[in-house]
Amino acid sequence: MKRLLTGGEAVAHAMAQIDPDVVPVYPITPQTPIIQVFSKLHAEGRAHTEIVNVESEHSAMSAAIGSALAGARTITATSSQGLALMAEVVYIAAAMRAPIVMAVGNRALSGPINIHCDHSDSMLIRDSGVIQLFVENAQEAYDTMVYAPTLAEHPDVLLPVLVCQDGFTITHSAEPVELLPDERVREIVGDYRIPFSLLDTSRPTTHGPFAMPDYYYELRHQQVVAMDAALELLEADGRTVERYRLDGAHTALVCMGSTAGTAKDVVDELDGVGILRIESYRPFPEREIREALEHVDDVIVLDRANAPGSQAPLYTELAATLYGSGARIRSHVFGLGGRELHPEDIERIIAGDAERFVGLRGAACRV
Amino acid sequence: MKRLLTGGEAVAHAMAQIDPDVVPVYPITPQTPIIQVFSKLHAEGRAHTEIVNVESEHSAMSAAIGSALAGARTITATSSQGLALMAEVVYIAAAMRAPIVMAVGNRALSGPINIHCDHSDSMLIRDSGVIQLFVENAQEAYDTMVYAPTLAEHPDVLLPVLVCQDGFTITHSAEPVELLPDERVREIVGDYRIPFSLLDTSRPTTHGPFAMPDYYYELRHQQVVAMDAALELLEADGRTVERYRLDGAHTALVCMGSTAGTAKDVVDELDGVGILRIESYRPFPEREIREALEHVDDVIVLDRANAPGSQAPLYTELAATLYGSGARIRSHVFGLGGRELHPEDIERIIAGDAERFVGLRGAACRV
Amino acid sequence: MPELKAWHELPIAGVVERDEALRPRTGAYRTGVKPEVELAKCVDCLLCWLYCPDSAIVLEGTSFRGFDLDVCKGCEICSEVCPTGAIAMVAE
Amino acid sequence: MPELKAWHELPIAGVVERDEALRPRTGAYRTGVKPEVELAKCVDCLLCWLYCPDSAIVLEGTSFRGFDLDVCKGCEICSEVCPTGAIAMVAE
Amino acid sequence: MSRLKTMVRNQNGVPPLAAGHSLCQGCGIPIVVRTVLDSIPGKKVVVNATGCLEVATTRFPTTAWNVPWMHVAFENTAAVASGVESAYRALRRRHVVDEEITFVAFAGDGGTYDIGMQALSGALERGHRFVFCCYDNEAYMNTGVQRSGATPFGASTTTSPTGSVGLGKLQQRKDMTAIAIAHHVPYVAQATASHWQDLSQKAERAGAANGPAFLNVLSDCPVGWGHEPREFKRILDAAVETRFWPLYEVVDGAYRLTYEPKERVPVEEWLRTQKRFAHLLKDENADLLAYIQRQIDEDWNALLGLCGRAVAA
Amino acid sequence: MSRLKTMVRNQNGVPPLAAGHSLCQGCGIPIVVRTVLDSIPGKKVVVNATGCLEVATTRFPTTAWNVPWMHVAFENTAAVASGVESAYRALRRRHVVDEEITFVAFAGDGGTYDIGMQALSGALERGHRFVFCCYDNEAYMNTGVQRSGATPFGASTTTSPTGSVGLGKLQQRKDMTAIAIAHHVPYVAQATASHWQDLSQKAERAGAANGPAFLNVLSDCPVGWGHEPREFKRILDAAVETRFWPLYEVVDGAYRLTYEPKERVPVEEWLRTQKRFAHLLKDENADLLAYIQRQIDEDWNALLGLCGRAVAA
Amino acid sequence: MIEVRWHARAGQGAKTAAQLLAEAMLRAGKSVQAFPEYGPERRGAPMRAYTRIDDKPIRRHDSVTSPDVVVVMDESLVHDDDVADGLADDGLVILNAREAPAELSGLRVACVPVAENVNVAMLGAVAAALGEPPAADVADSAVALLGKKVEEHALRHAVEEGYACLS
Amino acid sequence: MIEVRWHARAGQGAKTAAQLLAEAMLRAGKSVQAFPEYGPERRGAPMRAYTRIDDKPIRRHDSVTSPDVVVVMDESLVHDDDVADGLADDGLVILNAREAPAELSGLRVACVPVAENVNVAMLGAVAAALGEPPAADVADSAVALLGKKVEEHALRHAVEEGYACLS
Ligand SMILES: Cc1ncc(C[n+]2csc(CCOP(=O)(O)OP(=O)(O)O)c2C)c(N)n1
Ligand SMILES: Cc1ncc(C[n+]2csc(CCOP(=O)(O)OP(=O)(O)O)c2C)c(N)n1
Ligand code: SF4
Ligand code: SF4
Ligand code: SF4
Ligand code: SF4
Ligand code: SF4
Ligand code: SF4
Ligand SMILES: [Mg+2]
Ligand SMILES: [Mg+2]
Repeated sequence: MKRLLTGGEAVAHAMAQIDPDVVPVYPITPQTPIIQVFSKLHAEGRAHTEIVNVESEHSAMSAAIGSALAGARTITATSSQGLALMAEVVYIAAAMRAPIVMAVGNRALSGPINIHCDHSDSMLIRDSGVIQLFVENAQEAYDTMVYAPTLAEHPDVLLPVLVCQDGFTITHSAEPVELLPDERVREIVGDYRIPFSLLDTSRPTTHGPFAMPDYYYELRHQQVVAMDAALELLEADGRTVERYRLDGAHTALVCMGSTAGTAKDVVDELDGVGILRIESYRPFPEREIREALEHVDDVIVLDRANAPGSQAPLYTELAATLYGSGARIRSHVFGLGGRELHPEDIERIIAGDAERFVGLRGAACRV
Repeated sequence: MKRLLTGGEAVAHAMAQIDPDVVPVYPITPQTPIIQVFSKLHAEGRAHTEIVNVESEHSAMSAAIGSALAGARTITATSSQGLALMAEVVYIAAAMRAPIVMAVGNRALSGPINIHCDHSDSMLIRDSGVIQLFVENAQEAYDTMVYAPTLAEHPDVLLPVLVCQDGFTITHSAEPVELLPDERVREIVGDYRIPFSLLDTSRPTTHGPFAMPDYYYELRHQQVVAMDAALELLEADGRTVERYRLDGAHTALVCMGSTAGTAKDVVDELDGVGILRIESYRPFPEREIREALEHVDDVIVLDRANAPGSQAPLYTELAATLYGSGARIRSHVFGLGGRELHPEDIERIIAGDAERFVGLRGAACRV
Repeated sequence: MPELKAWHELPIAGVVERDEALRPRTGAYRTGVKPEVELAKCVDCLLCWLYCPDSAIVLEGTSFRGFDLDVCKGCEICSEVCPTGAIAMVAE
Repeated sequence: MPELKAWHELPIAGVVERDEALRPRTGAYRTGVKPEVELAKCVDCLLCWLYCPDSAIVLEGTSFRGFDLDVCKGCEICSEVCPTGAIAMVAE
Repeated sequence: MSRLKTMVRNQNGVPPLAAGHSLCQGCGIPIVVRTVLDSIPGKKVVVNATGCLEVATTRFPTTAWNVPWMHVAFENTAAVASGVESAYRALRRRHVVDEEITFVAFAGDGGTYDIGMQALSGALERGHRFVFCCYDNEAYMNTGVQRSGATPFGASTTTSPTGSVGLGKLQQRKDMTAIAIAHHVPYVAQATASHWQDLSQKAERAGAANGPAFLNVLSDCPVGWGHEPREFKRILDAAVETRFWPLYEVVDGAYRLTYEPKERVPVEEWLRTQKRFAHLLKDENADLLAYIQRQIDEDWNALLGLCGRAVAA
Repeated sequence: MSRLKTMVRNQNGVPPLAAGHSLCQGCGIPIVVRTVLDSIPGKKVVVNATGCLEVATTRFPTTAWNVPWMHVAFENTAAVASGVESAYRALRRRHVVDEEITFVAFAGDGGTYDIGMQALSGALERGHRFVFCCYDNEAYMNTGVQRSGATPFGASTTTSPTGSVGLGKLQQRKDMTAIAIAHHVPYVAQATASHWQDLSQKAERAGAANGPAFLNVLSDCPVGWGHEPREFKRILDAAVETRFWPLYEVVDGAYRLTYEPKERVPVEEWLRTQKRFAHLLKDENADLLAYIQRQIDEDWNALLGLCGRAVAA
Repeated sequence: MIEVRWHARAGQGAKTAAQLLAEAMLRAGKSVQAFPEYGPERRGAPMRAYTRIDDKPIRRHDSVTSPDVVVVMDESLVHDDDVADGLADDGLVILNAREAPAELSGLRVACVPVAENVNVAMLGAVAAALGEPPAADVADSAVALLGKKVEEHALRHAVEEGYACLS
Repeated sequence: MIEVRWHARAGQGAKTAAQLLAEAMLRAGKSVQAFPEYGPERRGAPMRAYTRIDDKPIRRHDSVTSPDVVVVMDESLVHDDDVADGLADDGLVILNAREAPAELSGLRVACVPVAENVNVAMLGAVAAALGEPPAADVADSAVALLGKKVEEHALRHAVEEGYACLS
């Protein structure tokens, strides 16, 4: 039976069902409902986790690294400034190959300070080596959260996996969600295993050594390879991209997250317009994107983030991916800091009538 | 008369000549020589700055924001983990339009921990809205440092300016440097002026308010426009790109920083191969890049940074910039964590004989 | 509600100048009751002024004059702390 | 110097297993002098063992046996702390 | 009463924090802020951490602040203040600025005890001349009442909830006042909004201190504590009378109790006023209650000792 | 001598930190590390902050560590240790791990007093069961001797250099031991590498404490302090004898001096041993010297007071 | 698709009401979505929440701009917020008041004069206006969600009271 | 371009010597570059530094792989480091020793047996080997940089001593 749950609640339920060993976490809007609901379920005995209420997000990720590499399944959650504050250690988590799962409620970065959705926080760490999966709605948030440990802990992967949902739009929006039975979730995630546990005193290991130019490059490269492995698994599981009405389409909207839902309603009414929704932003599924857009003439990339002094990030990657393909490609930025994107805006974008910065008041100086 | 100075020393001398009001700073290799030499000059009475020896880089940038917006010319310096730790507030410095100058000694990000050069630290904050100027040698480091306040404090700009030099390769390498007379430097930088000083009690102002979806987008957009203004100034000052032997070239190497020097020695011996050195990485001079490479058939982008699970960042931006141009474009990653790039490597790259990850031991799994 | 402005009409970085700032009318937060004074009982002790979280007590010099109901949120603190019982909460 | 390895030959994340780790021979740090013991004077107090920063004092059980000059850096601490003057620094 | 008149005069018709903010009905924070700022004569410049106070007073394009005010982020208030104060010193030396200004930083307990602790500690070590005022409402309120280092033992919050196996927060509160004192700065005090004269005097001394000063001010939160706004004073008084929150100051290392409750009031008098403590008063939790009382008694005796006072056996 | 033999036995032929590291000739750090680890019986797991110790013991593919060891970054040692210890508790509950393990975190003064302070404070508040050992060499040595919160007043470092207008560091050192004590954890102690029995006993107590324990251990740095490696013991002894670095412990709030210098040795005896203090002994800086001595005397008296001892007037 | 907008003061339970309606509709086999608007304003400030109801899966994730039904839980909000904003042409305003104020003249307004458990009563009224779900189902949802805090019979009574006003 | 590699133990002043040579060459109108190698190793560990000298501006910024001259400031390094690594075919090794050890047989080795101010003496020897700059200029550079720490006549003497060994 479906239950009415917000994306945040759905993920918290997934966490309780996974029942991780350790959850180090720090509150921040719009992630907070996740940890609050999880804490409540925990207080009711529904999870047996060591919750570590750390004093900052930098420490949340640091504790998560320690715990994951000590041999404990570890989940955390954050948003925006939290992700920015822990950025340094997010890179290190990936490099130390700590298979942490992190629920992210995407939110605009300061400044100015704002609590609503955009994807600038995820973009900030796009080179960090962590896997980032973007979901469209609460159900997908739940499903992906249950899936995440299996990907993170896969012996060829062993990387942090971020399950990214749009702040408020998904985290705080109640929708029907079908939960799996607890046993099924335990079965899916199975036991936690890593190659070297710090607590294995019979085989003492040194984690996090110092690397000079003679070895840094090679050690770093292992992450590139792990990402490739993750991409293969995601491809096999059909979790890289969603192709919506792309068969025979001349125009494709490329986007991530909850906006895809709104866009689907729009393209259902149009001929020859489809949607390519990027589910796996990292690893970036270049090959599949190229395939999916092979016969498309017009590619419209919707970025919910910006890069002052350059082009928007998703657009830039799409252009690089499609380089030499002959398709026309357009960039639109939208929804920064929670600015709404309505179906009419999407219609205008498709029609070519929209400004580059959709919904911005005042003419953009840069075209 | 030229003096033998490392890039770090040269920048420290520029700082003493600028004699900023406040320097909040935290030590980190390879930036440290900058602040050490500056501290020594200060102890000898050559600068009259309030040096604030903060307890972390997060606080260094935070104090810099407070000081710059209180009406004091402010300079700081950092590298690598320092830049990563302050990333959250780097975004905010840009958004609050604090014209801070920051000397960066570029260094690889952990993990594993490494102290040598690559550009991953600068890449981490490429969407933050700060200006990033990359220099090739110690002389340019000095010149750019003297120039930086004028750009940062320009009324149409008012953004932080980062002067990025390759860690060790430039920061610790002694080269002949011509210093300007002190008075000339004072003249160039002039007085410090900002539109709203926090200390102006006669006109109380609220800095750093909370913005809801109704205003966040517009406030953010101001930074985009400021970046555009900076680009115009940089173009006018000839500080965006260096075109080296590009006239009539069929092949162009695109790179940043000290590597360009090594590459110049190589292409001097070749016909039809030129170099496009990006000096202004942010703002990214798209138009000039397109122009400079208009007649080039082969574009080879050298990235001293990587993005596991995607393409290298500079390559991605070049591809987006040249999208539709017809030029062939190739990506090479090199020099991570201080791995050397010798002239022979560059020759192999140009000849098409090099691996995608130049100098990596072991076959890359990803092509 | 005032018209929303375009980016170029906004002050740099959203700096708000005191003298140009909008001040929301938080009187709308009240939920049915408002404070009322019996001036005769007031001894100008200023405790209501001190404790009012919303700076809604109007003074003249150092004398109590009344409430700024545009902003008073009706929290009842003034009425609780008034030593002479001069303030009562009454239905709007 | 050992051959440098390729990325796929390295342990994941550079985790170093104790039993497979290389141990640098830091004896090369010595700058002309090395410790020498006059065993007759030694009372097995173990202070040299305790204070040697480089774990270069070789014991057998709890008795002093000698120096591991492969790693001794020649800091002279042992010779300073030896209560019986059993250790002297001598030219290499 | 003359202190109150001085405060009115200091305010000079323009409250530093004006009406028009969107803090909850009856929130204690603005009372703390105004009392502190009005007690310091002369010009003031405020730096503010992310939290209820900041979010609810500066929704663009509004502001409730009549004094210069700056917010940068959550964890760096003391660092921002360090920068502002250093700029002030540099500019005064150069005669660009010529007036006396007192710098006051406000942060919640989260922005002080937890995520803002390091920046504060660094600023105290460096000796910047500013007042750091923590309005301590004992939880992260802005994000919906999560436990902080300041949350007292046993309190229920959304991250230390009660439930079939949950008993509220299981750790003691961090003793931030003691930590500030251990920094050996010229002035440290613990105060509360309800004891306004005491708070006002402390704010004045803090502002006049020749170096960093730290004020830890207990401030109620009707929403997070679970009480009616009007109970504000009664509840904070109970915190003081039960010795849960002693009022004292440390001037250049010398401790002084600034108010002494007449008699030993059992801690229940404090706990029963708020929903967050409700479970502690249940019979099955009598041991927790006893533990809390014991802790308070011990802390009080230790404090009396530090104040050079005989301790009742 | 039996304590030393126990240590040898604890080590069991395998020093926790082995030879083959690239710390400087005569560096005091490994002495601290081995003494601490060898004094704690049973299995140990080490977490280490960035700094000389970390950088110089783990150049890939080498390691000098014979115990499980983890480094993540500079500022988060206590947070990493919190995670490891929480994992341990979770895994023990699930019987995945069944042995007793003591967790020891090592960080320099920079990684403790300054950038690592907040993570430490949070871990102390949460009550993780681990020993945090600061090897305090009074500056950022790994990056070339910059001043830290631990650098004493007057010391010359590369960021508090002497010069025509520079007099060394102008602030007092942060009193980190006092700050740790103010966290009211079960065990806090101040020690030094040269007084090994004292240090060893403290490490043993710290390891056995039922909650967080903090050790602040003065450790010399020939390079940064400016002295010959062999002078190690003489110099650290001077720190103790001049009362610059008192040896004491606080067990569940109770202070105890663990060593009392026989007589009052003037602070010059400590200062003159190191180049970083050379300028303080010049005639023109006599006032600085007097100030330093006064400060030491005051602190010592305050400490005696806390230890419940009569203070000489 | 039916879109409902709820106006209330923060703390009055509009978010809960929006969710309860969705919950009841979900039980009745509909697709639903419910979400509030968030800002820095606190207890007492005017706020909005939304419910979407449809027969096919709801995929859009933008805010509601032209509601079919507007519910106003506190009469005073008529002055403090633009409650008629974007109301669909044949839209209905359900107001907690004895009679419709002048501000709303020209609109289709139904009054629900209740004083206790306002959000639940308004919920009943909305169900009546929409013709589904049945009052009993609404009450079941309310009891399931709020039963721990409010007495069951009070909740059922509130639903009925609201329902009655519009049926 | 002439490339010189300096071998020493950390703390012996190789970085300074590399810079001094560059400084003296700069005074003589050359283009120069001087830089050390950095690692986690501390005082006492073998380390390297480099000097590049050319008539035209030096632009390359890679490390030196095939030095023309290798300077070994401490004889024992011959065992601890591969001092001949990449040495140019006609390259010269200048060694602080009485006589060349067996390890270096087959190479062109010049011995400079000095005990005091080794780095400065070796600098003098390099200048002699390169034929420029004149000993007096080298000494001036040394005095300018080190004059505060070491007595002038000692520095001049060291330069001459080194210079003499190779002239
Ligand atoms: C780095 C970072 N982490 C988390 C947040 C989210 N956040 C904003 S305010 C706040 C709680 C503030 O608590 P406190 O300091 O006690 O102030 P109060 O809300 O009680 O006024 C939190 C967790 C943030 N803004 N930045
Ligand atoms: C975020 C960050 N900032 C700065 C550094 C550079 N850094 C590494 S170690 C170190 C100094 C360490 O000092 P301390 O903790 O006292 O240890 P010591 O070097 O004295 O052993 C610094 C500044 C870093 N690694 N990370
Ligand atoms: S009711 Fe509250 S807000 Fe209104 S005047 Fe009284 S104290 Fe102020
Ligand atoms: S508290 Fe009462 S007596 Fe005092 S000023 Fe206010 S109304 Fe008058
Ligand atoms: S000289 Fe130093 S390193 Fe060598 S054995 Fe003695 S104490 Fe150890
Ligand atoms: S210190 Fe001296 S007496 Fe003691 S064990 Fe060592 S050599 Fe023997
Ligand atoms: S939540 Fe609490 S602290 Fe925040 S504004 Fe409301 S009453 Fe004040
Ligand atoms: S610099 Fe100092 S602390 Fe670091 S290894 Fe050398 S002697 Fe030890
Ligand atoms: Mg709080
Ligand atoms: Mg140190």
